[in-house]
Amino acid sequence: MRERIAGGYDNFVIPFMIGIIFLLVYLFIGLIRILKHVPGEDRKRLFLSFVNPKIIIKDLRDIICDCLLHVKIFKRNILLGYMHASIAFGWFMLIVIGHIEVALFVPQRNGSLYYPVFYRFFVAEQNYTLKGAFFFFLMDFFLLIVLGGVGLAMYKRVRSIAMGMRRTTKPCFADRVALYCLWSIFPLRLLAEGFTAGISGGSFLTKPVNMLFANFFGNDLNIYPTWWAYSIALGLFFLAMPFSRYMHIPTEVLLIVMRNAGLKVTRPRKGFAEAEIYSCSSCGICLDACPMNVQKKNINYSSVYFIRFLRRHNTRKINEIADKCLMCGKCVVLCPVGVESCNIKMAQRGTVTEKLPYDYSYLQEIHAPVKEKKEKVLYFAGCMTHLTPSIIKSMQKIFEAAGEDYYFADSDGGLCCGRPLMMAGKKEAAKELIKKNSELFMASGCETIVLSCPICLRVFKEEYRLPGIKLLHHTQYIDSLIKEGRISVNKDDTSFVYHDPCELGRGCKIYDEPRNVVAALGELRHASKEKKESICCGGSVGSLTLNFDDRAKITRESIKALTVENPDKIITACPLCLKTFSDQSMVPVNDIAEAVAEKIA
Amino acid sequence: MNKNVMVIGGGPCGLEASAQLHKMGYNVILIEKEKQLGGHLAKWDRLFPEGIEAKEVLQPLVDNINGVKYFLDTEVVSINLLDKEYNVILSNGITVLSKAVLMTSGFDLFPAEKKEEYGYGIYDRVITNADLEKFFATGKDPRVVENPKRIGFVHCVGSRDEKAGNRYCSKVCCATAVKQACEMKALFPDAEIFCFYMDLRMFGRGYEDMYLKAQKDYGIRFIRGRVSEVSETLEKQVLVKAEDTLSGKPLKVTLDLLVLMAGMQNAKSGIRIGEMISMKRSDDGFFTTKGSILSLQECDKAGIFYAGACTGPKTLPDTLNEARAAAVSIHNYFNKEN
Amino acid sequence: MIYEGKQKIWSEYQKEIPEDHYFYVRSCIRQSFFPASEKVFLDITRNRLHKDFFETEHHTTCGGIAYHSDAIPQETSMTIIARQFALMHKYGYENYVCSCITSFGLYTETLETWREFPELEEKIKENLWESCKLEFAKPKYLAHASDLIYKYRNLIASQAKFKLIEKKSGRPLRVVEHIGCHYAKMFPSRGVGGAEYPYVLAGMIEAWGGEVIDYPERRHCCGFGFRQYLIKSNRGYSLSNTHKKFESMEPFKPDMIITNCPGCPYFLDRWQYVISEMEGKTYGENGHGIPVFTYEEVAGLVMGYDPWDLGLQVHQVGVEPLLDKMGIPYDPEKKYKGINNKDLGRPELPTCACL
Amino acid sequence: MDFGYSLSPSSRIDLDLFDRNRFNTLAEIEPDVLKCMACGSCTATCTAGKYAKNSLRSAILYLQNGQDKQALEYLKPCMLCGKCFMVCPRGINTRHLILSILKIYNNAK
Repeated sequence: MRERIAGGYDNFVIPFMIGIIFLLVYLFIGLIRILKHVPGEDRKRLFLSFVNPKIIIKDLRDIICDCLLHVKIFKRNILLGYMHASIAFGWFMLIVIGHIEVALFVPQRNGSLYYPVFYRFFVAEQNYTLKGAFFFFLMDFFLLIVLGGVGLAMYKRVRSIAMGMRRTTKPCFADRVALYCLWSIFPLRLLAEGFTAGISGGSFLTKPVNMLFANFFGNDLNIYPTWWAYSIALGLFFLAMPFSRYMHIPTEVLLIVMRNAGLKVTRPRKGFAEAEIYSCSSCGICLDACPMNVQKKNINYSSVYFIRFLRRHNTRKINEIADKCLMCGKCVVLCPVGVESCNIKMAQRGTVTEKLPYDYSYLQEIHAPVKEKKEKVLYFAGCMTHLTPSIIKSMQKIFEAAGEDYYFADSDGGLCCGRPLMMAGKKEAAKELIKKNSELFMASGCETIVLSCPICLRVFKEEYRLPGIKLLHHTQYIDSLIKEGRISVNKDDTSFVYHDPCELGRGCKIYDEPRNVVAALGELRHASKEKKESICCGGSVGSLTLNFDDRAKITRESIKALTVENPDKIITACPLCLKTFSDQSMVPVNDIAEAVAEKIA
Repeated sequence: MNKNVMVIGGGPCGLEASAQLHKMGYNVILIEKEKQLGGHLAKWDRLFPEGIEAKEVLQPLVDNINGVKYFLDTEVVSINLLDKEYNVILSNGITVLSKAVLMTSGFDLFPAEKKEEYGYGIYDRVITNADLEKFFATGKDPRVVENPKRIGFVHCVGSRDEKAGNRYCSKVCCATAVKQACEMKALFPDAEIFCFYMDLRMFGRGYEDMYLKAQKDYGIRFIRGRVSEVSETLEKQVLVKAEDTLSGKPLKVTLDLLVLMAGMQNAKSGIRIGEMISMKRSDDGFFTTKGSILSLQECDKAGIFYAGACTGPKTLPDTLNEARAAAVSIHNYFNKEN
Repeated sequence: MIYEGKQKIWSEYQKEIPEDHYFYVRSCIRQSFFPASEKVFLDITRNRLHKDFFETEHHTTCGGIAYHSDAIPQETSMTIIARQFALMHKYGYENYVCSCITSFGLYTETLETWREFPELEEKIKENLWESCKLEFAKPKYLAHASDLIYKYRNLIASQAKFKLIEKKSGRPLRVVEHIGCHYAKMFPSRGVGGAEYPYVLAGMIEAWGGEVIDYPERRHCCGFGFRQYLIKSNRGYSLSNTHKKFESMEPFKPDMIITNCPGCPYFLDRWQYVISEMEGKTYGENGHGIPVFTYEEVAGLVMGYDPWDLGLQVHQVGVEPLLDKMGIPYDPEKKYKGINNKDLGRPELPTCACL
Repeated sequence: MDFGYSLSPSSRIDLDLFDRNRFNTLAEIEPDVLKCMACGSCTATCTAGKYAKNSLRSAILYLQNGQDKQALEYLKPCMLCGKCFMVCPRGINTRHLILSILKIYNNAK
């Protein structure tokens, strides 16, 4: 191997160099900006994570799995996963191997930005070596893989359903520019390397191409235009990247590092949130995930468009989408990048609602009741459960059957848990309620709190500090009662389907206990979408603006998904779901507590 | 024996009953004191809840009485029972011997000037529901200013009011007020419109929808409180006082137009005829029917029948149903006798 | 305003008022605050119009203030009233006329009550005999003194020296008429013109050349309200009531106010001063108040009595601008001079008075 | 001068003071506000209502009566729990309505 071009430079690298330098500067400034807007405490946490081996390993694993191999997408759809992995991993390997080649064969060019990229232009093959052939083979191999990925990507544009996506996003202008550049980069690279393969050498892909071209076009004059074109495609891609969805490629690395360091969204547009926003790849998986998509007009309220408007600073649209979202969290768990769009939306709501007046001075008048007995178990039904008294009655029956010595904390109504306020963006107001409630619970002297409302449970788990108190949803509690043999239920041949309430399933990751309980009552059937893919009932207090009719459509869709296997009964575990379903469903709907209480032996 | 049936009153009720009886083969004689048929319906512009034009309803009713003998501008001079038949002498000199007499004498609107505190006939900007209908039909009423900014509707004027002598609900005024309020809003989109009500009685099919529409689409403001007094300001506007009972506070508002929803009373002309043969009337002034559920069309005097608003406030569909029911009752009466 | 509409109502609320021969009863408040008004009434009726009006020093209060302040029970006030009627009967009169609206209302109320509950009338009859040994009688006709001035309004107009007209321009004066609440609000048929649009004062104003002002709060009480004024902690209510009336009549620019009740001229007059002290606001022209008169005072002015003989110097709001307007001559020197040129003293804070 | 008593402020509702423009702004964002028929369900079920004066029904009424400040007082104790949304017979999106009222009338006098 020797250098073919003296000085190791040619003018055609200029477009590439402009692009890559622009991109690097942009990324550097962006990084500084994000770090500047991250609260000091978080910044400290981030820097500390770089010296924590555990986190470093996690960072590396996540980057390889998520950014290169796209494991999450593989899990969703193999073809889609392969498409992403082949382009990302293949390209990554091309870059890495390019650098290795430079380091091995022309070490004097180490550190040059363009040299590894245009390696084949600058070198000439002198003699065949096994080592050289090996690298040539690797390069051609990965190029083939990438080309395969690009081919799939083009096919996906035409028929997305083949990759398991019913809907895809509408690309914006910068997206289109970057997309077409990306499509053309690797075919152009093949052309360029193919034309040059006679001189620089090549392997199973580039050599045949070279021979084919030599037969058709003859002379080597075609070398220059193709290398120029390749360089221009690369340069344009890098120039368009910051303004396109492909910004997610570099940003995702930062997001992984920051997330693993334990950072949280505090402001909707700046700091950590900015890393989240630019990590969105606009893939559109959230379009299919969003329960609002039952109506075509509401597809525009999906997270991907929310983030797109955030990038464009379109405040009116941002607020409109932020307010509309049901906060069911499905788009978050399915997002291949893991963008916490719900948190960003809550922060966005906060920009409007945090300023609004409130007056909770009455909290001072509320005191923990003086009681002689200190029950170990405290039952907190929650506001909404008071609208479904059958759940309360059933729980009382279950407590009695289990011989539990319990205290019904909000038998006469209690304070709100604060979650609805959090979801409305009023964090400061929520804190007051959280503080008061925590005080009351700590004063009760209980060891376990059993909750009937998943909305409460979630905020209790995430925001309350209740040292020494175990938090259980009543599904978990009943499950443990059955397992411990404290209650027994009569199983019969009734068939059930279980609906995962958003806040209980995706919110608190409780999927199995309710299913155990239902299985103990009868036959558990499946829904077409369940567990983390379960569809919101439509009653969510998460949405601020979704109107009654739109909600009803979601409810019907959710019921449709639940009843695919014709169960006798729909079982849910949230008072809000129960109330929402009951209004619409032809199949009887029960809370898990009701179903258990009915069959208690 | 002749098959004469005397129908007194040529409003929608008398028209429908006459047409039905005529179809059954009776010899119907219909009299009307006014110079035209149609009663109040002829003076109304549009009907709730859909806002159908009154004439669209009236015209078929009038067309249907083809073949019925009717006399306009005619009143009953005397009526008495002669051996199972009523001898009716009319003001046009004709005497009719009729086995059955159907009273479809209908209602009078409560004279709004009797509610002195509302200042009807005294203040320049106070009109009644009937005046407003006339305004809708003709577009002319000097009391309706150009582009009124605020318009009020007072429900229950002369209804549910012991002081006015009428304790009963006139049934149709709530729906009429809501209908008229919407029409005024459509005419004057800049106007704010208030309805002062005690209870909103939206009992009929489509009425509640009309109410919701009035709130949602027309932005009509409903104030739960009865207007207690009305005064005139220097600018000839009317200052209205009421209690907003929902907040328990007295309330005042200055309006450019106040519409009084005059209720129903038994028609004076009907009462006059009733007195000639001592037809019983209840405390509310309307004729007493033989039964309150089973025999609503009959008088306790054999051969006298009732239909429509002379036995209490009724909506137009109710009235037309009664007209048909009365025709059947009369038919049965004839058959039983023969 | 549609005048014909009002006329229609007035025609429905006319009462037959006997021409002559009345037993006259004074008012507690008026004797104290506007003694000249009652004097002028008797002077006009007896000496100018030559009617028979009899009065006796033996009559007492009707008990109205105590009754409305919950100080005495109804039975007590009825017995007092029965005594008054008995006095009338004793002196041979059948027509009873009182100077006070509160009394008029109470007499009407009492007579109606006796009509509804004859057993109560029997009881009062006994009470009267037991306490006074007087024979029970009921008046054939009960009138308020303003009814009579209304009745004689055209007679008075025919003898008028002045009219309710601005002399300079010939413009009719804008007059607010304020009717005492107890005149017709309780029994609309007992008042001339009914309760909604009373005609008793409006008739005088029209007959004497003025223009009646109808303003939104015309029905409102003057603010006395017995318990509202008499208890100091409630007095703000009384004041606020009057304030509301003045705020409402202000845009109509009234030249004067005429009243037919003892409390009304007092409160409409004095509260103007209090409001001007508290809020710095006056409702008449040039920073003055609106002068307030009793109907007798106005009748007296029209007939040419000397303003100071009518007791106008005891008003809080100065009357001089109005006298000037009407062209009535007066001697400013004599304003605060009583009988035999005795000095009456001067108001300490004459904010609304002009001198 | 102190007389020992004073003019009492009028407790009367004066619809002539009603701020129509501001209310229209609200109704544009929240057309639901017009749908309230004052049934009182929201107030009856209110979680905060147990402890403080909190009533969306009253607040809407106060707004319509031109008493904006009082309206806010009836909404400030709200915890946005959403029970009222579940019980409203007219399907009014109560929570957002409350937020919008607070937003639009925040500087009410």
